[in-house]
Amino acid sequence: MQEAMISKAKALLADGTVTRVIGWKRGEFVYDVTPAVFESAQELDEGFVYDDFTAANVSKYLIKESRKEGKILCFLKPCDTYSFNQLIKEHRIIRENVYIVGIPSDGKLDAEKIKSKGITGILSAQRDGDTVKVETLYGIETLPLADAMLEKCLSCKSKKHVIYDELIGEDGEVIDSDRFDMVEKLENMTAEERFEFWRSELSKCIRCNACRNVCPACSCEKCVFDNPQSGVENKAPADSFEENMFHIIRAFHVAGRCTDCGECSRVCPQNIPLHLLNRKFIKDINSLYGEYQAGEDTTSRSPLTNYDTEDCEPKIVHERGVE
Amino acid sequence: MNKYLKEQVLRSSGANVLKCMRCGKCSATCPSYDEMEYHPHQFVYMVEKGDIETLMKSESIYKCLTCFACVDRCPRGVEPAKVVEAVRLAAERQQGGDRLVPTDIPELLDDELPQQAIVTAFRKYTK
Amino acid sequence: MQRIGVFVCHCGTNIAATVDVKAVAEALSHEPGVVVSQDYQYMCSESGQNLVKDAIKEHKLTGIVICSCSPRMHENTFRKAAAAAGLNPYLVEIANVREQCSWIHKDIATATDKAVILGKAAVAKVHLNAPLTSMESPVVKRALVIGGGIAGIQTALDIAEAGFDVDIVEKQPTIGGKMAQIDKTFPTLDCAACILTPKMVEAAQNEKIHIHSFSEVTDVKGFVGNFTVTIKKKARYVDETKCTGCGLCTEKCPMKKVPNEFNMGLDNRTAIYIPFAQAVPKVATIDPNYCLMMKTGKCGVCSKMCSVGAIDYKQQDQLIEEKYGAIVVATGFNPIKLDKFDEFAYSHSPDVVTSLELERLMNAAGPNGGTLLRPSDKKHPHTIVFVQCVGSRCDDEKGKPYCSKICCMYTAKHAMLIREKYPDTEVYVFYIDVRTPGKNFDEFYRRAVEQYNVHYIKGMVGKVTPKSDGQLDVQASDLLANEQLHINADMVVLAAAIEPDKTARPLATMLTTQMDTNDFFTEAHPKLRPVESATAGIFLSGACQGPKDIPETVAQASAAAAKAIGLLCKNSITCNPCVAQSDELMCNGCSSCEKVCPYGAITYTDKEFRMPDRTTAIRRVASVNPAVCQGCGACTVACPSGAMDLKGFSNSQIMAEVDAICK
Amino acid sequence: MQVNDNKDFQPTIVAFCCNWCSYAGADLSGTNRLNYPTNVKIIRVPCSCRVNPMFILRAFQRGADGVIICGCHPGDCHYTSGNYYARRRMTLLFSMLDYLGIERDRTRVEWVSAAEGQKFAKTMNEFTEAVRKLGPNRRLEDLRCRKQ
Repeated sequence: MQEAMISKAKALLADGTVTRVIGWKRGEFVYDVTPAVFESAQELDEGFVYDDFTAANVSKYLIKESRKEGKILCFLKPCDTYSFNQLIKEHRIIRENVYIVGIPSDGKLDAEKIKSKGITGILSAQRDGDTVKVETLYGIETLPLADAMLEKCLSCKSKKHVIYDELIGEDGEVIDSDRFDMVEKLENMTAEERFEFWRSELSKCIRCNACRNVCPACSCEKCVFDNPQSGVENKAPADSFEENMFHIIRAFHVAGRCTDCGECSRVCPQNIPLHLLNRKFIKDINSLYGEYQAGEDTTSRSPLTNYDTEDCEPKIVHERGVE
Repeated sequence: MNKYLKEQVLRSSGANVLKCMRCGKCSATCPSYDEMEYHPHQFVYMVEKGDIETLMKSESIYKCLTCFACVDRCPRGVEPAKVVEAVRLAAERQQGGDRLVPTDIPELLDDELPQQAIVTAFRKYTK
Repeated sequence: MQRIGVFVCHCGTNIAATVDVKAVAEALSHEPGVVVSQDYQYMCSESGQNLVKDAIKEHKLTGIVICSCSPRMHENTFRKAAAAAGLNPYLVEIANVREQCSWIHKDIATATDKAVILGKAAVAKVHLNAPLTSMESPVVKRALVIGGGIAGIQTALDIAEAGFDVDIVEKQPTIGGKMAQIDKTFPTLDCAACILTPKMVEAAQNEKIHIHSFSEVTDVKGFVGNFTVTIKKKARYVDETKCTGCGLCTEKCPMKKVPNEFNMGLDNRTAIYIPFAQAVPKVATIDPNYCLMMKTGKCGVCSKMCSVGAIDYKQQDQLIEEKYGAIVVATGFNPIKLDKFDEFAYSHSPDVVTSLELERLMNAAGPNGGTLLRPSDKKHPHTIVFVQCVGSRCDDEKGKPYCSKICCMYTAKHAMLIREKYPDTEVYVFYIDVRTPGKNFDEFYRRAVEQYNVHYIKGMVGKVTPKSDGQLDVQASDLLANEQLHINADMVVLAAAIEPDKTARPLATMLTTQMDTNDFFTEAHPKLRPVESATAGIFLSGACQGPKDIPETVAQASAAAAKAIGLLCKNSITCNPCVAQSDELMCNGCSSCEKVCPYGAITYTDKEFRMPDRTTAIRRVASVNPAVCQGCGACTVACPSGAMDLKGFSNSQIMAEVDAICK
Repeated sequence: MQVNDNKDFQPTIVAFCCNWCSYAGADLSGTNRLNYPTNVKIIRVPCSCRVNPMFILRAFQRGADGVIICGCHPGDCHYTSGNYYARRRMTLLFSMLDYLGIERDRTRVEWVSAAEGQKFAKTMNEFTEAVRKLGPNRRLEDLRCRKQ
């Protein structure tokens, strides 16, 4: 796949379709793959990487990149195309300045997860059917794929590209995923249990802002939490409440816009399952206001900028489920 | 006024008799009108008043063909046929209230009568 | 440094009886920034206001808090007082310690505590108040009337009378509307044309009135005093400025089998037509669906006959844009379609007609020249049955839940006219209730019964069956006699419910006005503002607001005109300064605010910005038109970055109040 | 759910009322001398759609024990659609707070028209009682802001 992508990128650079390519390059370790911009065939040959650790969604970078001189090529996995579309809807990306090549993805590996199994010194990882063969400094380890895959990929919602100029490989389908199972499980707990669950999770937050910075929906020019005028500004955590406040407001601000790309949880250094907050909003929106997938198109109104005169009353919250 | 009976009829019919605006279209459209002592609109009105026992004693409850013309035509969705049906059920549910008992059947049988009619009648006239 | 004055009102004993006003003034005097804190018997009295004014001057106050009755009561009073003393009126905050404190609580200690907290919240807020100035927005001295029926005509005439230009947009080729189709009017029985056509002519001749017939409104932008409206003049394939209305073309047109909509399809017209003799403008229109020239390219008779060369087969729809200060909606009504009422055999028998069809059948200019004949065989009918409430007062699924209001009276009229002209004809009216509130209305109905012997029967018709002998079997119940009737009728007339015109719904969206579930326009207040819509500058005239008869329609039309004139008389209007404002530096340009704005007050522009790294970047940013914004604040919550804020109720002001209350 | 037996507990309740309907309804209950507890303090907003979830969280942070939002009845909004947006926002926010384990009876939305003084007083009485039963808000409070 990597070879096909590099040759595609080279061809598009050569015929002048694009002047730059946004892709990924290797970091310090084999599993540190980070987005990078390439401007020549040589740079591509030297650094372009696309492998099982290449999980980062590059859509958000295109806000800035698409405003620069010349057209840029980007490779989008199915989940990334939703973020991209959503950003077009919000007038953040200039579509004409981006050339999209859709690439298939059958899930990415999670180095943190592998490491949590006691495997260290990772040199490479090979997928082999339902297992992953990890080559380490200390020899080869094999573990089941589910134990090595990113959480967001395990509950993948779609293998379909909702926007692209061309595709490498076949397009997939929207998947009937089980992504709301955990939300449901939480909903079925008692309020006390839920409170304890979230307190133990959110209290781990160190306010590094990684979730915010990676989130394609959190693309505000200036975040309310950075703005002294907003009255809620706080950059460092002072106590448990502010984590609540930050994460609730963040989830609320992206509600109806979050495509469930899962990047927030992927990048969280404290492994807080932040996607469970977003998914709660998505689940509620789906059940209360009709199925809605942010980023599926570029024209529909998001559920929070829309209404129906027959919408349910807020007391539905008080009447349902476990107290 | 029999509160208990009224509630029972309202519940089993599922009809809202308060929606009636007394236009009489149900009775205007009823094919059994001339056979009936109390007509569909009177059923609705009397159920609203709670005067159910009078209706239960009347032959009218067996005259309704359940053709649902009144249900179809009622401008306000009152569903008079369901009210009649509910009153009939209330009558049949009383002890010895069955209109038709199995021993009556042989007498009714003749070559002309479709079996279906017997089955339907049995369903309609017994609890 | 803020210098805030606090003034606590006793309101006689209204406040002072349950709130220790002296203690409140004392407590608030220690709040940050407060330099003077006083109490007084009646703060709203002249001497009370003077006390405030003097304090503003003496202490050079930068904000004042009045602890008194509800701001809905006296906010304006104190704003004016502040302005008179040289303080911006929007630097005044009211702490509502009467309606929301002294009047509802009994215990002096707790009520006083609460009053202090309410006062503190107001002080906290006033710290953050900014001086605001109301914008003035100019008023375009021209009105638009949408709909050219009697409502629209009357409104236009009244506005023109006051000296303002007014445009009428009518979708049909002629103005006149439903009233032009009506034969006689109740309760006076004068002929509708005799009273309507002079008004039509008056409108045509008035130089202040401009009629856009065969036209539709396709877009409305702007706001009160300054609407920009796009009007589509549909191609009529006849040059309006040349056509003299001689009618020669309509006589010679070979295509004579076009259903005549003016006569409810009861007879035919030609492909080029003038709807009726007194049409205004009296200009021919070609129906392109039937015109042989337009369909086959072969004919051109009208073009040859026309001595002034008005025929133009290549005419195109034309869009015109015009500015208006006020818009009056007069889109009127239509009878409902009767496809859900098969039991009345409307679609099976030509002898079952609606009341509006009957109007045409009885009209001298109608298909039978005014002689009432049975449509099927053109014979004189001897028995006519009227059915009331067809589709009115129904379940939502079956018809309309409301009473159509006019049917009882026009049915009495029809019955009476028929009995008058044809005494040998028996007339039955099946009714549920006869509703005749109105001047001389019940007397009129009684005349139908007492003088003309119309048979009024309480009960509904259940079924109408056409019989082989051509008559109609009407099966109905007589609720008072408790019997089922069968009447052999020659004709059945259905009083079909009326509904708002289909064009009203898209129009309401364009105008951002509210409609009820039945698509009638909603008035700003059901009792006190019946001819205004909730959207400023949009007024309602006639049946578009609810079922109405002619006198009521005309009364409302004039009322709407008066409201429009009141607006047009002003040179400019003062806008509420508490409007949204976008901080361009923080705006993402994501359009969330624009989507929730009910007034279309938010627009986007691409602006160049100097970035921190000294580069320039072009960003899409929102800006709010303060003359359009009504200050609801929906955008402020939709905005994720907090770039959108509401003046007078800013995020920081509300949060300051929250803090003061919770602390 | 814990039930607070302390009858002396005086909850702090913040009520956001829209200017056109609910604030007028609150005034009416005053005019009619209909009692409700002093615990309720009203903040006037132009429309229920002006209520930002941040205000609600802020109130809880600063020690409010209950927050209620009042607006015009759906369909009667002075600004035509504001309360429809508020309805969606508050439904989702309350659902989220419930999901985080915050007692659901601490939040409420009620539609009160300008004519419903009676309803306003009744609502405030009920809501205050419900919050009183829950006891002090501990789950969302910022400890630094606790009253001494």
